[in-house]
Amino acid sequence: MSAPQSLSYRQLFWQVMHRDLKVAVHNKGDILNPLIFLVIVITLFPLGVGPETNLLTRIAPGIIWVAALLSALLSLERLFKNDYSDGSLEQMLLSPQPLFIMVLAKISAHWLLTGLPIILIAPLLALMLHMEPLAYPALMITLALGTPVLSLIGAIGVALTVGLKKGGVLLSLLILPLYIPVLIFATAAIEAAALNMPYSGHIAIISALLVLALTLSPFAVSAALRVSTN
Amino acid sequence: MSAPQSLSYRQLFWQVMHRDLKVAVHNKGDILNPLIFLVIVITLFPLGVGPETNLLTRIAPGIIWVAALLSALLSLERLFKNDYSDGSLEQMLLSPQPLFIMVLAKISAHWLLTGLPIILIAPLLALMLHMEPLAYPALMITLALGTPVLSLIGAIGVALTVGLKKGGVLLSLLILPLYIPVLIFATAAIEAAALNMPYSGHIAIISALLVLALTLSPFAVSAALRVSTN
Amino acid sequence: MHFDSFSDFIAMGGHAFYVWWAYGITFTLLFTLTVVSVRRKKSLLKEIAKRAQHEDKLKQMRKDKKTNESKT
Amino acid sequence: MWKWLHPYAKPERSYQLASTLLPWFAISSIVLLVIGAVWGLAFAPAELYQKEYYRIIYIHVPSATLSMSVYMAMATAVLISMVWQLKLADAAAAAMAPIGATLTATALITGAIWGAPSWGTSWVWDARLTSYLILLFLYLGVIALHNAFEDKALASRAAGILTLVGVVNIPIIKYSVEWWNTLHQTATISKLSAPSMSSEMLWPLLTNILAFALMIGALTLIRFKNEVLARNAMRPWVRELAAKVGDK
Amino acid sequence: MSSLLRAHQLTCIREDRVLFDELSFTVNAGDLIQIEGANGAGKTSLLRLLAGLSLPYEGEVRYQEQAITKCREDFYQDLTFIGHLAGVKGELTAIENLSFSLSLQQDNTDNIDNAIERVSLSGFEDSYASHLSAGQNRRIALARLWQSTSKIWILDEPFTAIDKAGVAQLEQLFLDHIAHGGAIVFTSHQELQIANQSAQRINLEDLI
Amino acid sequence: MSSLLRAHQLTCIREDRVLFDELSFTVNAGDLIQIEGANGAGKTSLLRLLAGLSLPYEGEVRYQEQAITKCREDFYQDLTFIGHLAGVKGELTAIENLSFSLSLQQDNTDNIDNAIERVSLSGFEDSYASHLSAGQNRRIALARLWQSTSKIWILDEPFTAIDKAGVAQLEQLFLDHIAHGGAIVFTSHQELQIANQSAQRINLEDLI
Ligand code: HEM
Ligand SMILES: Nc1ncnc2c1ncn2[C@@H]1O[C@H](COP(=O)(O)OP(=O)(O)OP(=O)(O)O)[C@@H](O)[C@H]1O
Ligand SMILES: Nc1ncnc2c1ncn2[C@@H]1O[C@H](COP(=O)(O)OP(=O)(O)OP(=O)(O)O)[C@@H](O)[C@H]1O
Ligand SMILES: [Mg+2]
Ligand SMILES: [Mg+2]
Repeated sequence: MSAPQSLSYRQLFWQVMHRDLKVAVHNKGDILNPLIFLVIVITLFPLGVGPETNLLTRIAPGIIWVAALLSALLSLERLFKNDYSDGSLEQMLLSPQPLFIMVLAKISAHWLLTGLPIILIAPLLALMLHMEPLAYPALMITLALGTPVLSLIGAIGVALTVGLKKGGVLLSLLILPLYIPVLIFATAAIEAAALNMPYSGHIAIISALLVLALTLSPFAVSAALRVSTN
Repeated sequence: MSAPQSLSYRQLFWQVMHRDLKVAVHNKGDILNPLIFLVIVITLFPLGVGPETNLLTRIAPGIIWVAALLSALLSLERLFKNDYSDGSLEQMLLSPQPLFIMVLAKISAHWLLTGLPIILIAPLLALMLHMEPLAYPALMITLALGTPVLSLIGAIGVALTVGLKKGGVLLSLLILPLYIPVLIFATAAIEAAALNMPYSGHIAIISALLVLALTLSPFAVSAALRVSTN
Repeated sequence: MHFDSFSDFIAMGGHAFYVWWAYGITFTLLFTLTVVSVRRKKSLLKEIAKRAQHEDKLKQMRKDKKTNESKT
Repeated sequence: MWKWLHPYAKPERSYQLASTLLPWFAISSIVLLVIGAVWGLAFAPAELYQKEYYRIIYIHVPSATLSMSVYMAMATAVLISMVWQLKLADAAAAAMAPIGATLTATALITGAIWGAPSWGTSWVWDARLTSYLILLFLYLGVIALHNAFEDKALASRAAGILTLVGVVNIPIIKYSVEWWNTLHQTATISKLSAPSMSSEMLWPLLTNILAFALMIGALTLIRFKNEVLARNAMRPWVRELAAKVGDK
Repeated sequence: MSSLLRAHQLTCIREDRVLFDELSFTVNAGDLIQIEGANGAGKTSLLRLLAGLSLPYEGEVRYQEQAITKCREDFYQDLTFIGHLAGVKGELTAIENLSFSLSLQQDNTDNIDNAIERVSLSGFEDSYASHLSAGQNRRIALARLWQSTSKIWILDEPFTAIDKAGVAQLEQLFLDHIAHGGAIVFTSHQELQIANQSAQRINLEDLI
Repeated sequence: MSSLLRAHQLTCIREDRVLFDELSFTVNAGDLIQIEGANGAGKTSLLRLLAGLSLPYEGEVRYQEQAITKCREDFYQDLTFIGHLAGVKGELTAIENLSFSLSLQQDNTDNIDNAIERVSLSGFEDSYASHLSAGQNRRIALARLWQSTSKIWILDEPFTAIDKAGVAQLEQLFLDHIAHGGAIVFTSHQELQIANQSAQRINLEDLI
């Protein structure tokens, strides 16, 4: 029924993602900053809680994950806000191309810029917090599966609030509750690993969350964008 | 030398502050949301580190203070960003009135909207984290003296980054290091109080920081604003 | 009746504080919600009436303006 | 379903229907609330392990159970509005959110008060309590979104998306007890909710649950009427109603 | 011949103020329609309704006799909309901006240099848009029109910030487009040559 | 009589491109000066230099024969600047916006209703600016001019988004202002009545 398509879905995906990455590279900081934020937050905790090794070992998984969560949250605001205020979001909504693919491309770019660096630097942070060595693989696996979920779910919240002046803090109210399951299962898995217990059950649940988010989120985001630019 | 002033400094201060509060009231959420963010962050920690009462008691002061810090950070972005992008910051710079008073008024409004609510809800959060009852007065005093410092120092960072597209995360890089002294002395004071030791030395240092920030920050912010709107 | 006397009932076996606070807060919250909901109707209708008047005023003004223009 | 609903899909008709239903719900819920409260507070027998403070159960359990039902009802309304483009379902969903939030808050507070004497602490970070706190956040998020948009129709569509996404959390709230090593809560619950619970205690509890349900119905009707008015401010029949109030 | 775009009994209400009520009109191939009205009359609101960016309180917009909500993809294949906001990213160069928006719209991406030259941005192709002036930014957005393959153009004050030479060029482009079977709906507060010659006018103030 | 404002050998360089070089001119009481030039010629850059919002590469701007960086307060007492951005807050009502910007400028805050009426916003006083159209927002910013007590007005495309009736009113206001000893420096791409009659023109393109 639709007219012949000059761009395949894959091309469209790459093009949108490429653009977002280019914008981030131009704002050089965008690439480094989520990382630096993470490092700073991780540094604040030993300062706030005190430097005892045992205590830090206990709370390390929780702190790393909470910091990852907040870092995702902080960087999420950018996801659609700039596009909204300069009018290019409007242009995307008016494109004959399927919106959910563009949305997925933008979310992927966001993950590449925020989720991936967190995974890469996590071992270092774990070292700083004296995390139990046994738990390292679990930390990496949960981050690898969990951070995409953060980007995907967060995008829904951003899309809902993009037309509003309030942004930031309303966003946290909307999506932090949805982040909690990821947080719980991820830290539970790491703690199980630290005690040398099996944690594949937790990993399975996080994977399920990822699949669910991956299939639902692009559509929820598309619908939300149409509402909030109205 | 200057022309007769139709507005006294005090009037100017009130007028600017009143305007910012009015904007916040219109965005109803603005008043409640920093609070809600705080509550949510405080909720995340027990979820991340596990529910043991002893552990929570140990880390409660650190968590509350780190959360207060992040909440201030998140809400700070709003301080000049909107004024910049709609052009009203430009108008303030072009006003014959002294800029540092307007800046001080804006910072005060920010503190009323974010710092004060934190102080008011702190006892409840402390209760949820099973904080040592002896430490409550210290918590309240450090928050009362420390949160204005957060707003004052944060404003400098915001003023420096307001003309840049990057915002959020660069900001944290600039000001979180400056927040560290406040964090260290505040949590040290609370921990001392929990052990029933004297903590007036810490309080004195925080007060000194407050006085310093109060005298220097408005001028630093004014200068920074002139640079970043160039 | 489970309690022997009214004062026993009030005392709740020494746990009056908890029981009465719980019931008190619950019913206060629910009552407040009810009152707010009921009152909302009136304020809403007032708002609507005000806006209707405002709209009439605007229409009137536009009409006046047009007649003025056609005169000149 | 559609055919049956349709006659009431006109805002004015459903407004009137709500008005006729309201007194029945209001009166019966008030009567049952009074009966339930007196029965629970004064006539139900004491409990073996817990002292008189167990009587908090008569408000804690109804608000706790029903608050989740309200969320599901809200989600259903959203779904109806999306599938059948029924704007009135949006009004119903918007009406329910604050009611659910209030009930959740009530359950939290009464639970906390109850916990003080029975567990010796009013808050523990256990599965049920924490996940229930999440439910409150979800409600607050939906309400915040409703308030954030000026246009009611848009607000409903936005809040609707969040409501549906949040449904994923409901089973997590329900089953978190099993997924997560919980502390005090489960023991207490099984003790009371086991068949061993005497019928003398069960009946007042059921009465209270019914009373709360009816009260929720009444509140929903009141708020639903307000929402219908706000969403149809342009219609002549609303204007007439408004003019009457304006004159007074 | 069937109409390209049809407004069917559109009602728009903002803040309880009726901007227009049961407005119907048809856009056929070859039409150049100027929406007129004072500030706040509802021009932008009407154009956003026509483009499907917002939903009418009542009535519907039809593309080839089908409600646009039912045939989004086909309609957007045939629509170019430029609103008050230019949709130009400051972090990208002029040419990157243009080629991205063209490929979004599935327009002709060959020969982009030509479009850049038409809007007098030669020499600025590789400047970041944030380093260009208000009018140059607007020109980046308008450059799309020279490459456009869609029939329907909806333009909200396209001449804002454009200098006189630029306005004349645009007017010529408009005439070419309608001569080739396109249709244009636009608003403008400026006095235009073409408006007097070939445009139909819809005045929103006369409607209520 | 000494000049009000003097541009002294201003040089502006952006991205290695010289926009104007050693530009000098004087603004006296009673002057109406239109800065002309194509898109990207440097009009906005010049106006921002004049207002002291950015610093020139070389040269200086003088207010009553004193560098403006040395007498900010006095200069700003006597200056009203309206740029591309309107400086209007969407969260405040029209009247709140106006009275705040007036008091910032230490202008006349009596009789604000009159200014509101002058820009045809009566009936919208209490609407939030975010609920008003592009032109109505612009009008809120312009309303200041009717209450202004400052002599020098620097206006960057003041007529953007304003309808024809509004433009005519503004032109009349300009004439009144210069007749009362004020001075106006402005830019505009539109054809204006007053420009032909009473304006001096500075064409940036002729300068290099
Ligand atoms: C802040 C504290 C508390 C919270 C948030 C809370 C939450 C809940 C929730 C959500 C339910 C409904 C479960 C369902 O319908 O599936 C519930 C039921 C119940 N709660 Fe609590 N509760 C709290 C404290 C307590 C305390 C202290 C007790 C008694 C010692 C208690 C006793 C019960 C009982 C007996 C039920 C009914 C169990 C059943 O039939 O499933 N709760 N509570
Ligand atoms: N932020 C900036 N950084 C670097 N160069 C800039 C910047 N802004 C403008 N320029 C350069 O300065 C030139 C003049 O810009 P300016 O905004 O002054 O033009 P203008 O005459 O106001 O044009 P218009 O009519 O489009 O508003 C532009 O061509 C651009 O190359
Ligand atoms: N976001 C909004 N919310 C509520 N009302 C609005 C909103 N935007 C516009 N309006 C109302 O709709 C009316 C028409 O606005 P619109 O933007 O369509 O006007 P316009 O004809 O494009 O005017 P202009 O010539 O100034 O661009 C305005 O008078 C305003 O009262
Ligand atoms: Mg418009
Ligand atoms: Mg310019």
